[in-house]
Amino acid sequence: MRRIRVHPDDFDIAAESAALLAACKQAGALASFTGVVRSTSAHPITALYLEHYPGMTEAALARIAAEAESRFALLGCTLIHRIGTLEPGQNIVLVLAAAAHRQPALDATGFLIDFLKTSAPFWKKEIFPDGTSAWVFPRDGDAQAASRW
Amino acid sequence: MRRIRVHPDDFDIAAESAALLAACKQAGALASFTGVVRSTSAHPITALYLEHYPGMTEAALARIAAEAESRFALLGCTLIHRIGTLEPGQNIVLVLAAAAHRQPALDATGFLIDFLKTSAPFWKKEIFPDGTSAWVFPRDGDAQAASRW
Amino acid sequence: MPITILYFAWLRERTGTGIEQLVLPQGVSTVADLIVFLRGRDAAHDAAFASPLVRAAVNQVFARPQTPLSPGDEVAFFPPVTGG
Amino acid sequence: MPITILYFAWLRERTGTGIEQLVLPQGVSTVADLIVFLRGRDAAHDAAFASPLVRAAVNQVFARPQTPLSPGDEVAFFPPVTGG
Repeated sequence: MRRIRVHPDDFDIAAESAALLAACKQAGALASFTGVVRSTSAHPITALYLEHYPGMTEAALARIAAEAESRFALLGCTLIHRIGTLEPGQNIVLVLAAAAHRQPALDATGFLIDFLKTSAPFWKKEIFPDGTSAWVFPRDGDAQAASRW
Repeated sequence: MRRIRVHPDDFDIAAESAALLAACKQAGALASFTGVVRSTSAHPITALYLEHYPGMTEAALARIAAEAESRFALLGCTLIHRIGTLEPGQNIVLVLAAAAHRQPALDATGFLIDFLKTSAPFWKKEIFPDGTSAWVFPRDGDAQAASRW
Repeated sequence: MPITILYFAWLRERTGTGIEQLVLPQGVSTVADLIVFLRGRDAAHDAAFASPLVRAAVNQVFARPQTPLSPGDEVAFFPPVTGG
Repeated sequence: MPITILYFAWLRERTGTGIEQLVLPQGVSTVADLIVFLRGRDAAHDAAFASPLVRAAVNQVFARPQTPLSPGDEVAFFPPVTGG
């Protein structure tokens, strides 16, 4: 059971959790990761613009999900990534992983978000309070996090 | 921000996620673990009965949350555990952890569920299709999982 | 000294007791002493405490056999926890 | 040979192009060759591809400089990805 979606609309983690569990009757564990637009006093932004490569994105997410399925005792997973202009506090990405027991669900969730960040063609641009903007530069830690697996 | 609850009623992961994020304005990452009543063809059950030690449970969960706050760069966490009689597919436990970035949120979620399983006074009894029942025996892996931290 | 004793899960079922208040005789001053005392009370308690899996808490904190008891303590007996 | 080229993020902004279809001259047979060819077309492309951060995909799979090109390929250029 693999659910992959890329769209501007928000997602409902309760509805997505229920849908994944309904499709994975033997699941005893569901882990999730939600990424949220962050604006801090040290680095204030008014919006985040998310662009992607239609077609390649879905293929890349399917490859990442297949890799997680091959590595962990997963019953199913959900990957949802929003695109377009988002405001601070809004959801960006949802990863859900269902398994019989907690460790594969937790491990797969970490794996999926690490690889999504390094292997799926999304690009973020930050819009600042003065109206200027800048494309986000990858964090060094992202490649390191993905290389652990 | 620490939200701890023990009650028979179900929880809504979307409402809990929104409440935690609303209280953690600097959060960029929210991780969760949901435990679900599991019935399999190899080990069918009709219900799970959950008993706890009122008072000590809340104190134990507060200690576990405080330990997670001291170990990880957590902005907040939520621990909800249901008690009473639950059916297969129903939620048992919810752990939410909010942080600025993904790694502390994911690590704290794993830590919280591992310690909840070994350090909070809950007991599970399985009810079988023939009407008999048996108290659940701890899995060896649970103490091992908690000892990793 | 007066104490309150709570039993959970199969300790509650096997002793047939959820909560009781007792006045302990002289010499019963630790969790281990209390278990010996309780086992001597009746066959149900003796059978319940025969398991090596019995765990205890004193005043809602996990305790060991040598944990000392004080007047007014709340002592709980239960099997290994299985939440989550 | 005919190919389609896509540009994303600041590659799109700096080249002023989102998508274009080109017929490549003889000798342009790898991703690296294509970058050299594109940089020679105008100052905007030259500036965009001057960054060491340019990444590429061929037919929606991440590619390397030496990845060969075939007629009808879809080639994309973009900065390092920053999703999630």
